[in-house]
Amino acid sequence: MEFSFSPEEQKLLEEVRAFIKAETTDALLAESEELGHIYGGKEGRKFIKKFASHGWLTPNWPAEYGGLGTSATVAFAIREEMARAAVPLIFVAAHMAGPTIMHFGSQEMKDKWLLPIARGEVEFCLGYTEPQAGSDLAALRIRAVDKGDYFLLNGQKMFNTHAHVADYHWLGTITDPDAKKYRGMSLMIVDLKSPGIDIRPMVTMAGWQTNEVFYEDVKVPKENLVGELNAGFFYVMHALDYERMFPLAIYARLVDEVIEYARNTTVDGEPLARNPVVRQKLAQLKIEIAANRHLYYRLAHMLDHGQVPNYQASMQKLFATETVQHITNTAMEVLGMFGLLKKGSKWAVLAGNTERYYRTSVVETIYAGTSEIQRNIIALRGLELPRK
Amino acid sequence: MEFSFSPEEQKLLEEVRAFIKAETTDALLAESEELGHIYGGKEGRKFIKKFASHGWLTPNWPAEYGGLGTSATVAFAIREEMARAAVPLIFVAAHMAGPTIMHFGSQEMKDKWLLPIARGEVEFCLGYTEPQAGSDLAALRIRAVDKGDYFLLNGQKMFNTHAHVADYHWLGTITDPDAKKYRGMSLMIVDLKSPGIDIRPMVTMAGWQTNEVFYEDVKVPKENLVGELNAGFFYVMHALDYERMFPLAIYARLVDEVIEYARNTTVDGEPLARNPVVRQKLAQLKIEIAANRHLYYRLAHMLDHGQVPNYQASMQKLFATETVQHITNTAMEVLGMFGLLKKGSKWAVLAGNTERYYRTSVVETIYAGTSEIQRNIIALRGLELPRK
Amino acid sequence: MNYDLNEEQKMIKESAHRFLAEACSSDFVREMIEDEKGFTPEFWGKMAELGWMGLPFPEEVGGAGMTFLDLAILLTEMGYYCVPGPFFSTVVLGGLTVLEAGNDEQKSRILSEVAAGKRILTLAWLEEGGTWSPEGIRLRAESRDDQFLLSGTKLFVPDAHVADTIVVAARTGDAPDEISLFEVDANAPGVDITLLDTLAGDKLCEVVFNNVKIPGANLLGKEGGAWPVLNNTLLKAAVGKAAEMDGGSQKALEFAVGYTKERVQFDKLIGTYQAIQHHCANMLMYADTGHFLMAHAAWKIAEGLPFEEEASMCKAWVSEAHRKLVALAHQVLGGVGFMEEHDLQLYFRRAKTAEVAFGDATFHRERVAQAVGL
Amino acid sequence: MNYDLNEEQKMIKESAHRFLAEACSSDFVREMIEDEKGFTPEFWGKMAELGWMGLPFPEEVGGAGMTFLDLAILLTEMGYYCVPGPFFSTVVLGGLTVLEAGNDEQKSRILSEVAAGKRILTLAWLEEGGTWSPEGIRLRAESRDDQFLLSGTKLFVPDAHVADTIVVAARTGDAPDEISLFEVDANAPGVDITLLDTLAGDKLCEVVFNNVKIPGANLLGKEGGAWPVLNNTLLKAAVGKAAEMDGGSQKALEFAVGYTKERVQFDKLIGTYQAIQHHCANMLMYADTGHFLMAHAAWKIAEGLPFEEEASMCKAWVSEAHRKLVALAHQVLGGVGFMEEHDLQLYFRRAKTAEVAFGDATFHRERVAQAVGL
Repeated sequence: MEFSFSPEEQKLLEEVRAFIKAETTDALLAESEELGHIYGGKEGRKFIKKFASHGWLTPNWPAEYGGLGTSATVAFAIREEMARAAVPLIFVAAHMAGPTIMHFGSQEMKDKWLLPIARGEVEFCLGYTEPQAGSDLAALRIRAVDKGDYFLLNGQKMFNTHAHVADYHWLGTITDPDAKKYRGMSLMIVDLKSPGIDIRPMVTMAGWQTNEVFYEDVKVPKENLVGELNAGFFYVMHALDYERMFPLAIYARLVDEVIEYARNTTVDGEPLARNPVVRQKLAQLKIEIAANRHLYYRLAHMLDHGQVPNYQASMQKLFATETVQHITNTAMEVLGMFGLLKKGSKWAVLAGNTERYYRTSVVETIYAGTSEIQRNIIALRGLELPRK
Repeated sequence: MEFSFSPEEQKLLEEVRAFIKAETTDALLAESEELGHIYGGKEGRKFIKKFASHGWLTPNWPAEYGGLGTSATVAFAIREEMARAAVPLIFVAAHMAGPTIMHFGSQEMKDKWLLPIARGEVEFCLGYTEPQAGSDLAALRIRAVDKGDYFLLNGQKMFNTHAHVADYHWLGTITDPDAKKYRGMSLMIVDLKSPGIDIRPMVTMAGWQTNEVFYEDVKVPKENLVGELNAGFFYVMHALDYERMFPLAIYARLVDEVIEYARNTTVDGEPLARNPVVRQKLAQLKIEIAANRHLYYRLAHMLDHGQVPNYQASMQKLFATETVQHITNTAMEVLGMFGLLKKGSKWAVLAGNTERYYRTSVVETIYAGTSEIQRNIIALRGLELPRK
Repeated sequence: MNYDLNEEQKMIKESAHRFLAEACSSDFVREMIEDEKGFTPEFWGKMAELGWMGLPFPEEVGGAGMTFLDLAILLTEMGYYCVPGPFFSTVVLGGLTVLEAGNDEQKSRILSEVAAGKRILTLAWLEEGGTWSPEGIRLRAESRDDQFLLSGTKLFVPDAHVADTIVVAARTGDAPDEISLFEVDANAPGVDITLLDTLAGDKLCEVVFNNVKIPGANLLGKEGGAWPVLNNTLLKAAVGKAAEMDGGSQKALEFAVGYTKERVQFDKLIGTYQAIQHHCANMLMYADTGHFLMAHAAWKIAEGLPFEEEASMCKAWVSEAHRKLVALAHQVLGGVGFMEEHDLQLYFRRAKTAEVAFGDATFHRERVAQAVGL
Repeated sequence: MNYDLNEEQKMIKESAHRFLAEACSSDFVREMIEDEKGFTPEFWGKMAELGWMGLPFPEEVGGAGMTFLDLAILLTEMGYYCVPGPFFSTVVLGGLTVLEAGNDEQKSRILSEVAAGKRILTLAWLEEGGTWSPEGIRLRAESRDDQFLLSGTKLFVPDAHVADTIVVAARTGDAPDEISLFEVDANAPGVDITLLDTLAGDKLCEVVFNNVKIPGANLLGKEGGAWPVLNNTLLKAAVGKAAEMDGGSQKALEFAVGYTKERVQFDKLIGTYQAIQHHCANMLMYADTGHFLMAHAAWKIAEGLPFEEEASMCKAWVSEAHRKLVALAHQVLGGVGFMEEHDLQLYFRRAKTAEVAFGDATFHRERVAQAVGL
C-alpha cells in the first residue's frame, strides 16, 4: 500500500496547479458560473485548449492520440485539482466518449475524433435520458432508421445537460425496435447543428440550464455509428465503470471555507470554531471527504492495475454525492441565517456560494444513476446478492 | 385536540401508580429480570393477580368480562405506567388473545376464557413463528388434522418467547394444507402441559430465554378452535392492529437515569451534563420519546373513536423500536467505558442496566414485524403505494 | 387525550384550503417571489375579509378571539400553499408581541388595525453577531427627555420593507437582559430599509436606525423588561413556523406519493420498489411525528400552560424532519423534481428557511436540554 | 497510490487466516470468554512460534522488524476471528510503548521476552474521572530516594490479571502533562488486581496500587515527559483497534450476505428484496471506507510520517461505521442473529467495546477538529 503520489506525479501535478492558478481568471469563473460548467463559452474554450495543449485533458491516453501515457492516477489527480479550482467539469468528449471510441471505435473513427478531443477542440454532450427513460435506459424510444447512407432520427431527449453549448451529441438511439431490451440500441455521434434538431432549455432549481432535445428527420452519416450496430447498451454500461468518478473537490473546498469562516466569526460572544457542536460537524465532513478520496483513488488504482472498476465505481458515486449533500447542508447550518443569502445580496458571506451549492447538491444523488440504483449495483454486482 | 388525561383518568392512574410503587418489590424485580418478563414466576403471578383484581389488566374490557369499561386511553396509560416501573410485560392473554376471543370467539369460549384472563389467572404465549416462517406467516408448516373430536397436531414452532412459563399456547396452525396461502390457517388454544409437547430453550444474546416448541401427536379439543376454521390468518392480522403498542417507558426511564448520571459525573474535570455534545444527544432522545408518545396515544385515540389502527400501529412500532436502539446506544456513548460493565461487576454504574438493555434492544426492530415489514405496511396501507 | 381537530378547527382548515387553492396558485406564489413587495393588496384584503388577520386577538380589539392552536391550523394550510406576504410577520411576530407587551391603548389601536387588514407589522430582533439571546441585542435605545433614540442595525427583519410598524427589540441597559420593545413607524426619518436576496425569495431586510426618535409612549411594556415577552413570541413563532412546515410536508408527500403511482421505470411503477416505498414510509413518519409535536406545543400555548419544552422539542424535531422529508421527495421525483418548473423546489427553499428561522434544531435541542434539567 | 497489499502482507494475511481458522474456532472464543484467564498457553505459544509477538519490533531484540501496517494486517485477521487473549495488550499497548519510551537495556530485555512469547505486558492509563488526557492521570508516583512509590487506582486495564509487566502512566508533577511511565511488576507487593465483568467478556481489570515500590531504573523514558509517548501509543492502539474492527466487519458482512442467499420469506430469497440489498450495500460501503481509512493511518505510522489526523479520522469513522454495519447484519439475520448460539453476537459485543476503546467517535472527531485548524 502506498498513499502518496510518486515524485514524477507530484511534479506534473505542481505544473497543473500552477497553470490553473495562473489561468483561472475572474472572467472564466464568471462565465463558468453563468453556464454552470466551464466548457462552452469563449473563456472556457480558450482555457481548455491551452490546458489540453499540455496533454492534461487526456493524460492517460497514448501519445498518438494526444495523451501523455500517464497512469490513471494522474488523470484522477488532475481532475481533482480542476474541481478544487472551481472548474470541475467532467468532459463528455475527453472522459466518456473518447475512451469508448478508443475501446470500440473503428480505426477511422479513432483517427477522426481522438486528437481533436484530446486537444480540447470539440466537446460532446450526453444523449441518453428521455422522458420515460431515466434510471431505466432500456426504455429509450428515439428511433434511428437505416436509410442506406445515413440514419434518419426522430424522437426526443430530456435532461441533456450541456447540449446548448456542446458541439456533438453522444446519442443513444433505438436501431432495432423489435430486438429484446438492451439489444436494439446503438450509439452515434450527432452534430448538434444538424438540421431538424431543436434544443429547448429546461431550467433547474440550481439556476443552470439543462435541455430537451427534439429530433425531427435528422440525418446522421453512417460513419458516425460507434462500434457495432445495436451494441450501444453494452458500450454505455462498459463506459459507466470508467465514468463514475467524483472528486468532490469544489465541495471539499467549501468545507475549508466554512472552517475559515467559523474561525473568524463570533456568534453570541463565542467564536463559532470554539462551539463543540460545530467542531463535531465540520470534523465529520473532513472525515467523509477523506473516505471519499480513498474510494476515488481506488478506481484509479484499479485502472492502473488492469482491473475494471465495477461496484467500486457505484460506491464512489454514492458516497461522494451523499457526502456532498451532507457538506452543503452542514455549511448552511453553520452559516445560520447568513446561509440563506444569495450571491450578490448585501451581507452575503463566502460569496453567497453556500446557498447556490446547497440548491445544486439536490441533483447529485439523482443524476448519473440515483443512489438507489447505485445501492442495487453494489449489492448485486459487489456482493452477488440474488436477482431472483 | 387535547393532550392531557381527564380528571377521572388521572385519578385512576394515580391509584395504579401507588399500587405499582407499593407492590414492585425487589423480589419481584429480581425474578422478572431473571425470567426476562414479569409473568411466570411465583412473585409475578402473585403481583399480577392482585393487580388484575382492580380490573387494571383489562381496564377497557366490559365489566361482564372483568374489565372496568374504561377508554382504551386508560389501558394504554396503565401499560405505560407498568413499563416505567420495569414490569413492562405485554400480556399475551390479556392484550392479544383476549381481544380476539372477544371479537371472534364463540359465546362458550368467551365464557370460559375471558374472566380468568382478566383476573390474571392464566397466561398465554404466542405460537406463530416457525423456522421458515418469520416475517412470512403464510409459510407455516405445523399441521392440525381433524380427528373427529379433536385436532391432532404435529410440527415445530420457534422463537416462542414465554412458552416455558405460560399456561397456554395461542397457536397458529395449518388446518387445510391444500388451501391457498392465508386460507388454510386456524388459531387454537393449546394447553402447554399437553402430552406430546416438548419445549426446548433457545438462549438469546440478551441472556433471556425463548423457545422451540415441538409438537408430536398432540391432541387439542375441538372447542379450543378460535372462531371459524381456516380463518386464523385473518384474526391474526386483525389483532396485529390492536397489539402493536410500545410504551417505551423502561427505556424512557433509562434516559432519565442517564441524565441524572450526567449531572453527577465529572469527566476530565467537567460535569458530563455541561458537555454540549452530550446535551444535544440526550435532548434528542427526550424529543424522540415525546414523538413516540404521540404515536402511541394516537392508537388509543383511534380505538376510543371507533377506528381501527392500521398503518398507525406499524408506525408506532417502527418509531418506538428505532428510538429504543437510539436510546441504548446513546446511553452507552455517554457512559463510555463504564457502559461496558455488566450488572454485578465492580464499578458498574446505573446498576449495570445499560449494558443489558443495549443487548436486548437488538431484537426490538426484528420481533413482531421487522422494521422493513413495518415500512412496507406504512407505504402500502398508509399511502396506498402500488403493489404491482 | 384527543388527536382530532374540533369542529371550529376543521372549518378553519377547510375554508382556508378552499380559499387558498383558488387564490394562491403556484403561479401567484412564483410571481410574489419575483415581486419586490412580495404580496398584493387584493390577496391581503381577501385574507383580512376572512378574518385571518385578527384570528388570535381578543374580540375587544376586533379579533376573533381564537386560540394559538386555531392559528396553527391556519398556518398549516398556509404552509401547504406556500402563502406569500407578511401574514406571519404581522399576526405572529408583531401581533402576538403587541398583544403580550402592549398596554390597552396600544393593543386596541394597533391590533384593531391589524385585524382590519390596515396595518402591517413586523418584529426586528436579530443583529449581526447574535442569534436568539438577549446578549445578541446591541442596538441601543437611549432615553432622552421624553423620547428614545435608536441607533444600530437589525438584520433579517421579515417584510420590514412593506411594514407600517416595526416592533424593535433594543438595549436600554447594560445588564444582559435589559431589553425593551418599541413601536417604531417604519417610515420614520432615519429608518433605512434594504431588501436582502434570499434562497426562498422571502422578504428579509436589513433595517438601519440612524438616531431614530421614538416617542416615550411607544415603549411596549416595561422598560428593560422585554426579554421574557420576546422570548415567548419567538418560541410561539417557532411553533407557528413548524405549523407551516407541517403543511409543506403534506404537500411534498403528495408530490412524491402521486409520482410513485404514475412513473414507470423498468416496466414497473416506481411505487412498487421497496426502496421507494421505504422512502415514502419515512416521509409519512416524519410528517406524523412533526404534526403531533407541533399540535402539542400549540395546544399548550392555547391552554395557557408552560410551553417552553414542548415548543423547543417541536422546532428541533420538525426543523430536521421536514428537511429530510423534502429531500426524500426529491429523491423519489428524480430529475423532474430538480426542475425549476416543478413546485417541489419552492418547498425545498422554504424548508431550509423555516429550519433556520427562530432557532434551528441544534439551538432548540440545547433549550430542551435546559428544560429537562441538563 | 497503491491499494494492494504487498507480497509480504498477503503472506501475513493468508497464513494468519489459515492458522486462526483452525486454532481459533467459535467454540474456543466462547470458552475463553468464560475462562478467567481468557487464553491458553498453547494458543499463546503457537502465536509466538509464528513470530506474531515480535512482529513490529526490531530484529536486534528478537523481533521481525516489520511495520505497523504489517501489524495492522495481522490485527485485521485477529478481528475476523475474534482472537482472545492479551496479544493486543502485550504487543500494541505494552510493546509499542516500551519500544518508543524505553532505553536500550529495557527494550532489549522486555521486548526480546515478549517476542519469545515469554512475557505478557499491558498498559494502565485510565482512571475513574478521566478519559484520554494527561489531566485524567492522577495516580501519583512519588520519588523517594532511588525509588518511586505508586499509589492510586487504574481502571479498565486490559489483561492485567495475566500480565507479567504493567506499564503504568503516573503523575510525577503538578503541571497538567507531567506524566511518567513505569515498568511495574504485576506481582509486586501492593498491586491488587480485580477482574471486571464486561459486555464482551474481554478481560478489563481494576488495578489498585498501594504504595508500590518501583526501582528508579524502571522509569521508562524521561521523568515527566511521557505524555507524547503515551498519546502516540494510544493513537496507534486506536488504529490497531480499527484494524480489528475491519476484520470484524468482513465477518459480519459474510454472515449477512450468506444468509440473504439461503433464507426464503414470501417465496423469495430475502436477498432479492431491495431493502435487504440496500442494507448489504451500506454494509459494504462501511467496510470499504473503514478499511481504507485504517490502512491509510497505519501506512502513515509505518512510514514514520505524522499520523495524528489520519489516526483520529480512522477511529472516528470506523467506531461508528463498524457498529452500524453489525447492526445491519443483525437486521438482515433477524431472530437467528439474536440467538446466543449465532456468532454474530460475539461481533456485536466486540464492536461496542472497540468503539469505546482508545476514544470513541466523538472524542476523535474533536481531535480531527484540532488537526484541521478548528
